[in-house]
This record gives sequence, C-alpha cells and structure tokens, in this order.
Amino acid sequence: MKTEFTYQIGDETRTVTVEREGDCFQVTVGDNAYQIRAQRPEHGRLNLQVGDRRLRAYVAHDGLRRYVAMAGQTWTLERPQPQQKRRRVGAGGPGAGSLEAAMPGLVLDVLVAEGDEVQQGQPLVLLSAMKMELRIAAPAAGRVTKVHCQAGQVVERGQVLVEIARKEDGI
Amino acid sequence: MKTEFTYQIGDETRTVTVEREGDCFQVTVGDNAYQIRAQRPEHGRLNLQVGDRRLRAYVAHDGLRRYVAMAGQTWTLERPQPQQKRRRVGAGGPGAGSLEAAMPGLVLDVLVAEGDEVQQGQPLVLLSAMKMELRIAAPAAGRVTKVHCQAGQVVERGQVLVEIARKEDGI
Amino acid sequence: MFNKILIANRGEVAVRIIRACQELGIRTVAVYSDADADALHTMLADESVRIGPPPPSQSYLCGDCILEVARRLGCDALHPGYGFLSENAGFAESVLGAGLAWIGPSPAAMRTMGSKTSARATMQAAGVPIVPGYQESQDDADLLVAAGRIGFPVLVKATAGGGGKGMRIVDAPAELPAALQSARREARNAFGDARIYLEKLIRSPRHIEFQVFGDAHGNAIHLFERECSIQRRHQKIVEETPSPLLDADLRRRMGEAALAAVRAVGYVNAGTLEFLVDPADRSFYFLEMNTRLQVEHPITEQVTGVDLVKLQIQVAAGQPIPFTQAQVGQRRHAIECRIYAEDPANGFMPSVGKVLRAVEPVGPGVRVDAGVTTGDEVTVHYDPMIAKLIVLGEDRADAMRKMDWALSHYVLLGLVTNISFLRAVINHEVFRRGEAATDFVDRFFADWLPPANEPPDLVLAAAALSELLEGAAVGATPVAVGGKAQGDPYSPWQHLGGYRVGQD
Amino acid sequence: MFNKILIANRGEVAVRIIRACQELGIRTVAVYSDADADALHTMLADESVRIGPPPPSQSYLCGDCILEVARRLGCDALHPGYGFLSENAGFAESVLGAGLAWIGPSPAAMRTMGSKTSARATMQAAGVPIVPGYQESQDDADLLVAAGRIGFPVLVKATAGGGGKGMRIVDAPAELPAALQSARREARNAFGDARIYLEKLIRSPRHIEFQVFGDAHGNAIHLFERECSIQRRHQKIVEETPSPLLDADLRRRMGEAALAAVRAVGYVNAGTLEFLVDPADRSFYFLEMNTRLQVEHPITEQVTGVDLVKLQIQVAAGQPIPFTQAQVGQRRHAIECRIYAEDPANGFMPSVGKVLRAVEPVGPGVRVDAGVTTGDEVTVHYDPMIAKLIVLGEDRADAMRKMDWALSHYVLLGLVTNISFLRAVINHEVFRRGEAATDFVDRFFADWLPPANEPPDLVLAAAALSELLEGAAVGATPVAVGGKAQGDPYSPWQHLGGYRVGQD
Repeated sequence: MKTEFTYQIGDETRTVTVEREGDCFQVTVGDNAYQIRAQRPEHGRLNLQVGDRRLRAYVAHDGLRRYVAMAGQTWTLERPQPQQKRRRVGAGGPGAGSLEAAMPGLVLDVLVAEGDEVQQGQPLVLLSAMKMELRIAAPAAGRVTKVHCQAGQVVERGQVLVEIARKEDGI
Repeated sequence: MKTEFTYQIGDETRTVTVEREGDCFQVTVGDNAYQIRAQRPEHGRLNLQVGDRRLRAYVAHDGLRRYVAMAGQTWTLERPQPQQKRRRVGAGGPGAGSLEAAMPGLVLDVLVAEGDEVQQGQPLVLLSAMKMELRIAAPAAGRVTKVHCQAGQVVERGQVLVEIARKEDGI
Repeated sequence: MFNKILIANRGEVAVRIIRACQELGIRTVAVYSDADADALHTMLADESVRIGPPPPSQSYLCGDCILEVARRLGCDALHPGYGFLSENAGFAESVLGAGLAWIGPSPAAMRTMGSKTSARATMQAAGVPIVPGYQESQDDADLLVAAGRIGFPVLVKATAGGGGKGMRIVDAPAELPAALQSARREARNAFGDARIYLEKLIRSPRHIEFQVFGDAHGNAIHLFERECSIQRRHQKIVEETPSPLLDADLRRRMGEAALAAVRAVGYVNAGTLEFLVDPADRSFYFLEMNTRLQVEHPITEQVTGVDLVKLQIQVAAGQPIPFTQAQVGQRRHAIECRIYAEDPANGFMPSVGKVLRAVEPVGPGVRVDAGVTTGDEVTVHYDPMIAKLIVLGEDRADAMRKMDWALSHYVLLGLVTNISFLRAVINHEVFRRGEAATDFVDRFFADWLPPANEPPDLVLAAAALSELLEGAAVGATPVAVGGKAQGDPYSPWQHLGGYRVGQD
Repeated sequence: MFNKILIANRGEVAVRIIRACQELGIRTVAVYSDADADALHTMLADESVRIGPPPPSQSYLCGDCILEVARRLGCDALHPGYGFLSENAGFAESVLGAGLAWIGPSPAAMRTMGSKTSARATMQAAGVPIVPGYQESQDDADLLVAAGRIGFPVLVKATAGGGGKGMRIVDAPAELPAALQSARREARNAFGDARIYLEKLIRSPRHIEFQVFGDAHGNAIHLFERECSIQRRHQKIVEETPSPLLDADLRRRMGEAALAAVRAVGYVNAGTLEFLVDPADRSFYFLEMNTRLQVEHPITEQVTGVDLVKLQIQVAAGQPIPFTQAQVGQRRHAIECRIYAEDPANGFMPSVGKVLRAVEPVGPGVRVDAGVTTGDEVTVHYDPMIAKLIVLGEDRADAMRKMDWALSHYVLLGLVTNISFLRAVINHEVFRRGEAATDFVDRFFADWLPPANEPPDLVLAAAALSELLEGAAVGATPVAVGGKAQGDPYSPWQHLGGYRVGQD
C-alpha cells in the first residue's frame, strides 16, 4: 500500500509517498526515491537508516504543524488544510492600515481612542512581554477607525490591535 | 464516572479507584482517599500534586506489567490476567526436579543426555551470558528424564533446561 | 546549617538552588504563580506553595506573600536567586527581621553597592576608575544638561536595574525625554523603582566582570573574570572565561579592583563587579556591582571547581570560605550560551508556546541548567530563557567546538529559539578570534537570517514516516487534564472522541 | 591529524570516542553486529557498517572483517576502545600493517606489558614489588605444586585477561582442577587465549591503579590514581579519585613506580598500572597493566581536566603531551558508578530486555556516559553495562551526596538494574569512612535485598492515573517496524488492529 503525504513550504507544496517493503520503506520525495529502514524506539523519535548513514530524527506534531529536528537543525512543516479552504487575502481580514502585535504580550496601555487623529510615529499601544516593553507606533498619519484591545489584556502575536485609515486613503 | 483498577503484588491484590472531579482526581487506594491533581506533560510522565507536595512519576507499560519510577525508587506492578486464568501449580508444568535457567543466555554445552544417572552437584548444562559463565548442577542424585535445550540455543530466564527424577522418587 | 530554605524565584535558577540544597541535605520550599503551577521548579522542591496570579508584582515580587509562606512552613533561610527580589534591600531586611537568614549580602551592602550611585562613589573613593556619568538628579531638565556635558551618545540606565532592563541609548538631545519616560516605566515594572541615571557611552567596549565572595570572618576572594561582551538588546547571551582579552597583568589589576570593593563595604556572600574595558588602550572602568548570584555563574564554577550556590549557603550559615585566593585558579575554558525562546531573525522577539519536545545534549564537559522541560509552557509573563548551555573545553578552541556540537544536538520543538543564531555567533570569525565587543551582534548580525529554509528530502521523509509510525498516538493522546484536544483532522482516532479504559 | 577513524567497539565507549572525534572534526565509522543494528553508537557515527552476527567472535572480535571495513571506507586510524580487540597485539600489528594508525601503544609494548607474565618480570626488574605468583607452566600438576608453595588461598587468573574474566579463588588443593578448567574455558571464550596463571591472595586488599600516558617524543606522565576496591564478581562497580587511602607520600611513590613501567618499555599512549595495596601496612604490589583506555577513565578526566580520549588521538597522531607532570594536578573528588542491567539480590545475574524509558540525571557536576537509550535492547550477547554515572563533588562527602542524588534521579524502566544496590553501597558506613576493600561487597552485601517492596499508595495511584491518561497510546502504538504488538488486553484500541493514515 502506497501512502501519500503533502507538506506546504511557503507557497510550494511537496509530496512524499511511502510504501512499506518488509522492514524497509520505499520513500519518494518529488522525483527522488530512497530506501529507508525506519524504527520508532520511543514516542516522537525515529531511527533512520539510508545506506551506511544513520539519522536520528525527533518529530513533534501540533495540529497540522510538524516539527522535525535532524542532523543539527530544526524544520517546521505544515500539512495543508484538508478542505483546501484558503483564506482570502486582503478582504474580510484587517485593513491595510491595521497594526498587529509584533510579539505576544500584555497590553500595558492604549494611548488612543477610536476617531483620534494620529501623526506618523505617534505611540498607540504599549505592549509588555517577558519584561520587554514595546511601543506600537503609527506608521503614517491617519485616523483610528477601530481599537481591538484594552489595557491588561493578553494578546497573541499577529493579533490586530488597532486599525487606522491613512490620510491618503481619503477618509 | 468511577473507574477501578487492580494490581497484583505478590499474592496480594490491591484495588485503586479513580474518579475525575474537574481538574483533579479523587483516588482511593484500599481504604485511603487522596485528592490528586494530575497532568501528563509527555508520553510516560505524570506530574502529580497532593497538597503542597509535587511528584514526578515515570510510568511504562509492557503488556500487563507496569513500571513506576517515583521519589527515587522504581516499582514493578502487574495487572491481573483479565480471564482470571490461573496456572495450576505442580501439574502440567515441569516436574519438581526441573532445572531452570537462572539467567537468560546462550547454552554453551549440554553435558548429559536423557536417561543418564547423575550425582548431586554434577554439572549438567553450561550457560553463558554477557561473558559470564554459569554451570547448572544437579541439586540431588537422580536420573535425567528430559533435556529441553541444546548447545548454541538462546534461552530465557526461567526456561526449563533439564528435568531430573530424584533417586528418592523411586524411579 | 539550615534545615529548610525557601527559594523566592522560578525557572532555571530556582531549579539550580533546589538541587544544591538537596545535595546539602536541606529541605526546600518552592513558590509559584498560577502560570507556573506545573513548572519544573515546583516539581522538584519538597513543598510547593502558590503565591498569586502570573504578574510578578502579585507573585514573585510580592515579598510579604513569600515571607508569609516561609514563616508558615518553618523555613530558616531564604535564597532570592537573581532578578525579582534579589537586589531589594528592603525585602532582605524583612527576611532578617522575621528571623530568617538572607542568602546574600547585608542590606547595608546591598544599598551601598547595589545602587549604582553610591557604588560609583565607593569605587571612586577606592581609586577605581569609573565611567563618566550623572546621577545627582531625576529631573528631566537637569538630566538634559548633564547629558550635554557628558556628551552624546549617552546611556540611560535604571538605578536599581540589571540585565539591560530600563537601558536606552540616546544619540541626540531630542530623543532624551521619550527615552527617560520609557526607561522609567520599564524600571518600575521590573524593579519597583523608577529611578534612572546617565552614563557616557564607550565605543565598542568589552564587558568583563569579576566574581567576588566575602564571608563573615573578614575573608575576601575573587574567582576571576567572565567576559560577557556578546549581548543583544543589552542582555548577555554568550559568556566565557577566561576572557580572551585579558593578560595576567590586567587580570591581576582588575581582580585587585574587585577586591577593593569587597573590602570597602565588608561585603559578605556572592557579588559581581562589572567593568567596561576599552580594547583600544586596555583601560577599564567600573560599571556596576550585582549584589547577588549572576545568571552566568556556571562558567566560573566550571573553571574554578567551586560550587557558588553551595558556597553562598555555607557563607550565609556563618561558615568561612574554605580556601584562600592562592588556592583557587582557572583551569581550562568555559563558555555559556543562553537558550532563549525568541526569534533572532525578527528583532529577538520573544516567542511563547508549549515545548513539545526538549532533548538536552549530554556528554563530557557539557552542562545544561534548564528551567523548562518537555510539555512545559513558555508564557508571556516571564523571561523567555529556556536554559543555559555550558561547556568546559581543554582550551578556547576546544570549548568553541564543544559548544557547536552541543548546540547542534539540542532539540527544542514547538517554539522558535535562538539556537541556530547562537551557532552562527560561535562560528563567526570575529568571535573565534576573541575580538567580539559589546556591539558585536548589532554590527555583524543586524540582518541575520537562519540558514536556507528549504528542508532536505530526508526531513520530509522523516515527517511522512512519523505520520505512519506515530499514527495512533497523535490525535488520541490526552495531552493534559482539562487541556483541549489538539485537533489533527488527519488522525484516524479523531472520530473516537473520548474513550473508556479499565473495564475490569 | 586524522581524517576518519574507525571505532572497533560498541556501547558507551564507542559513543564516547565518536563524540571526541566529532569535537575534533574527525569523521567516524562505527561497526556493528546484527544485535546492535539500532544501537546508540551506530546512530551517532557518520557511517555505520554491519560486520557480522551477534557472537563477538564473528563480529567485534573479527579483526579481519573490521580492518576490511576500515580499508574500504578510507579510514586512517582505528580506536579499539576497551575489551574486544583492544589488547590484541596481533590485531594492532595488522592495523599498522594496513597503513592505519593504531590509537594505543605499540604492539611490542602491548606484548611486554599486556601479558601479565612479562609485565611482572619487567616491573620486578624496575624494582617495583609484585604479588608472589606462578606463571612458568600451564600443566595442572605443576600448577598444583606451585599453588602449595605460594600457599592457599590462591587466585587463578587469565594471562590475557582483565575485568575479572577467567578469575577464580581457590581455597584448597582439591578445588584446583575444576577451577583451572572453568577459568580456561572462560578465558578462551573471552580473549581467545586459554592460558592462566596463579597468584597469592592478599586478604582485604585495596585496588588502586594509576593512569599513565607516554608520547612518541619520550615524555611520560601519570594522571594520579583511581581507587577501584568496590567490586562484585571481581568486576569494578564503583571507582573514585583521589583514593581515601593514599597520603601524599604513598601517592608519590606509587606514581613513580607507574612511571618506571612507562619508561622501561618506552610506552606510548594511555595505559593503567594496577596495584594491590595492603591496608594493614600500606605496602603496594604491582598487579597488572592494562594497555588501553580504562572503563573508569572519566573520574580521572573530572579531577585532572584532561580529556583522555582526545589525548589518545593526539598522541597517536604524533603530537606531544601538551603539559608536564608538574602542570597537572588533582582537583575536587570524583566517583563513578557503573549502571548494570543485573539483579544484585540474585547473585548479580544479568537481566535483558528493552529499555522502555531511560531518563538520565542532569545537573552541575553530573556526567552520564551511556551506551543505551530509551527503546534500545539489552541483549545476552554483550556486557550488561548500560551506562556510567560520574559525579564531581567539592570533596569526598559532597561527591557521595551528589552520587546519591544522581542515582535516585536515574530512571530506567523495563529492566532490573543495580541502581538501588549502588545507593546502598554509597551510603554504607564502611564506604563512607573510605575503608572499603575489595572484599567489601562479599562481606557486607552477601544477603542484600532491595528495600521493602510494598509500593506506597501514591505509586499505585500513579499507575492507575497513567492507565487513564496514557490510555490510547498503549495498545495502538506500533513500537517498531516489524515488531510485535505488545498485547495489552485492557487497551480499548486492541480491537482496531491495523490502522490507516494519511487519506489526503
């Protein structure tokens, strides 16, 4: 029985097929074929043999994400969403002037309110994480259209904190 | 939902019941009740909290056997056979004069044959394991009724190697 | 000797202290916030007591809460670790007032040497050169005038601080007010003390510090230097000893300056004198003193053979230092790398999450002081340092190779870490020559990116084989009591939901 | 320096050598028997080549097979480790004849000092006292006469031997023939050489050995002593340095005797001089020389700071020893415990099976040299040593406490081990006083049983909680490709049999 797996790396999709042959696996990655002896001595660890070469791989699964540590490096792979549902970019999501948390952290202070006019570089939100303080500043002059956070709130990395309509956008 | 587990320790059977209450477990061992917070941070490891005390337990399962390492010691527990099938002792199994391998190993030499008369202390089988040589000797004078092994064979600990009928048994 | 010590800290330093106590036969009490209910230090101590919610101000900085635990459980000493309350003289006084031993210097010495202001005055009086600076006023206008006199760029630093917290480089007068405000806020948040001071910025200096120790019997020793020039965001990330910069003469002169400080205040217990060394003329300036155990103390332990935590405990119990200056020496070469959950390719932003798998390198001369293990969470609430990796090599070249080996064998899955960045540092030509100064990271790694991200075929093969061979374990494994299912839609076990066991 | 080294060994010593090579930037080739196809040493080397079936005679003792691999893969040196071919001068000659470097002494030195017969003669000529013995004949009648002259009890020992293999204590003339036969068989099996000799048995002696090193430039040094008195079945299980028995004067005299041996034969590379010391009058007798790396070499590394394996490689490459006798010293106290898969309550019978879980203790001053990890099999074919646990403490008392801590934090599930026995040894009054002699285990542990076997309630609770929380993972986990299902009839997954994955 041949089984096929796909992984998303950036915009590229890579396909791996695995077929068992006795103690070994016939593995193809794209156009390349490998004969691999594989053993799973414990949860999350694989011993691999490819010719005279041995490799110890640690693999962890987290939802669709796969972490692989091998030969002194760590790799992160994603399995694609099974429904092939794709996020539409640029619509439905936050607007072009939205400001996201550059790190996960605690909102120390929100310095603006909806409707405020702001100047370029003006601090909007103060974030703190692991004792580091980060100031989220306006990238350009504009008006605050939406505030998504409040002081004391814990936010995730990439979470939208404030939305701004630029002056140039003509609002 | 209360779940009950039994463990065999020597001839004794001990019963543990576990009932989940939110984040915690109500555990009884015999007549004693414990409130335990339990977390399984990885395969085979439990973090336990009982009052102000924390315990890290490593547990491994091997068939019906359970190994538990906790507070600097290691324990081996057995879950009983589900069918409660019990081996009859003294019948069907090897006779009273049977000699078992005291260690797993390689049979170097079998020094007797079926029907041989042997003296007390006479070497019957030479075993080798991990470079150690062990001589299996007759515990009493008698006659060899059965030889269960041959040179070059790998035997498990407790495996019967030779059966002897004692002189006193009147054979 | 003490019977029971409360460790008023968390993470790897709490673990380090608990282990030292266990080897000395002393019972231990850990304290923890809600974020650390299952953290490593709470698992190892004999007793572990919750002290409050995650924010440090309500837990690890809450001296009263901690002292109450120490009293209730009958502790006779308290070890503050580093950070948090370790340099808070008021807390040390409360501890002593409650009849417990404080494993650290006297509150008076903490006040004198812990405050940069009076430490500088003390050192100046002892004839040790100090970096030009200004600390006479907290007023913004005064500070602006002083900054002009010192000459830009100036450094804004927290009076109570350490570890780069509250530190700002200011290049021009116009930037000063915002920098002062931000530094004060960070200082207040980190140390409960908003005061700041100014200092002249020396270009490309080397950061070299001396470990010192005093006891209650008037003995004072130093345990040689540590070079900590490799920093990012003014926090040390790689430390080593001996320093490749020092020769025997400079080492002797700096050691004497360090001992002058110890003698000037009758300093008892462990401390560290930090110096800036100008590589151009090898002149050195006293920077500040840390009146506590230092994060990077293990490299000193490796080359001197002295267990600094045990010595702290013994000295706090009134015992003399069991050796003289002449009996202690440096042997071989040690390097420490701090393993952080952070993204060096993205401004060293901290990353958070669950450590899905931690496999620490083991081998001769490799030591790992970890605060986090498989299954633990790295949260937003505290410093993102996961562990310290320390190697002892036969010489500097051997230590660098050993560190590279150890870093490449350190497995940490589930988080972004700085491991590949540290490998790049260790293998950088300037570091290898022993010439890296404190601006090393900014100069050579500003645009650093991890090596090519295209996974080799065998990595994809390993992932696919793990889908097959892990199979069952993925979706069906209940990760934590009360935790959410991890939700792999590919798992054949997914549809089973709950399960029953133990039908006997 | 070498480009590629073949490691003609297995287990922890192969792992140790591979790591040293990796740090030196030298490529490595591992060899393995079918029993070791997935063993740790095969996983770590750059290339791993099968050499034969499990019996040593067809794999690790097959010099020709190994040399063929070394030639085919272009190795320029071979490290034999300890045991197996390490003291086989003929093999060393073949290696050198094939144009490879032999990482060990010259075949001539191996012959002179490796054979007990000529080693005793050499040492006697150099004025070093030796234990009275007889080695002139292999004839049983001659040996019986000689034994009577030496005086019973006598020791029967293998000429080519080491590690207690082929050794027998004989109390009376009537027991001698059987003992000779058995010893010869064991010697032939272990070393391919059935020759034996007799030696006087000294009552309650201490086993103290000196590490020596020579180089091709005429330099000779010793790296002080190791005390290895704690033995079972004549095999060392606990070693320490410094020896609690030696004072500075005895240490100096024994060190000089050790160096006399090195100089007498122009010895190059690592070796060990074993002595018996009579604790009654502190007289010492040369016992034998091991012309190779010793199992217990790490304790010497810990107290001297010298990496003996790297030094072996450097010296074999023609480099001089980079320090003098005066530059090397002992610092702190090191103890090693050998972790065996064996049952101390049952005559130290070896146990075999799968290591279901191995968790090694980590911490300052703790080193583990392991040959086996989670998921590996301990088989009947080789020595049942799983790992060596080494601690470095500030003094002997501290090292003992650290060892007890480390042993109690060493988790090994799935096998019977000697860990609780080792804890009993370390905590025994006679050992703690530093007075244990080679009969220590026989005298004080003949009837030893592990502590009470009734599991506390919380152990049963942990087992039951693991049934619930591990649940799914137990029965459904495919442990190894081609392996059998583990067959837990309680598992809810049992009925599922095979499973399918990856339906994308």
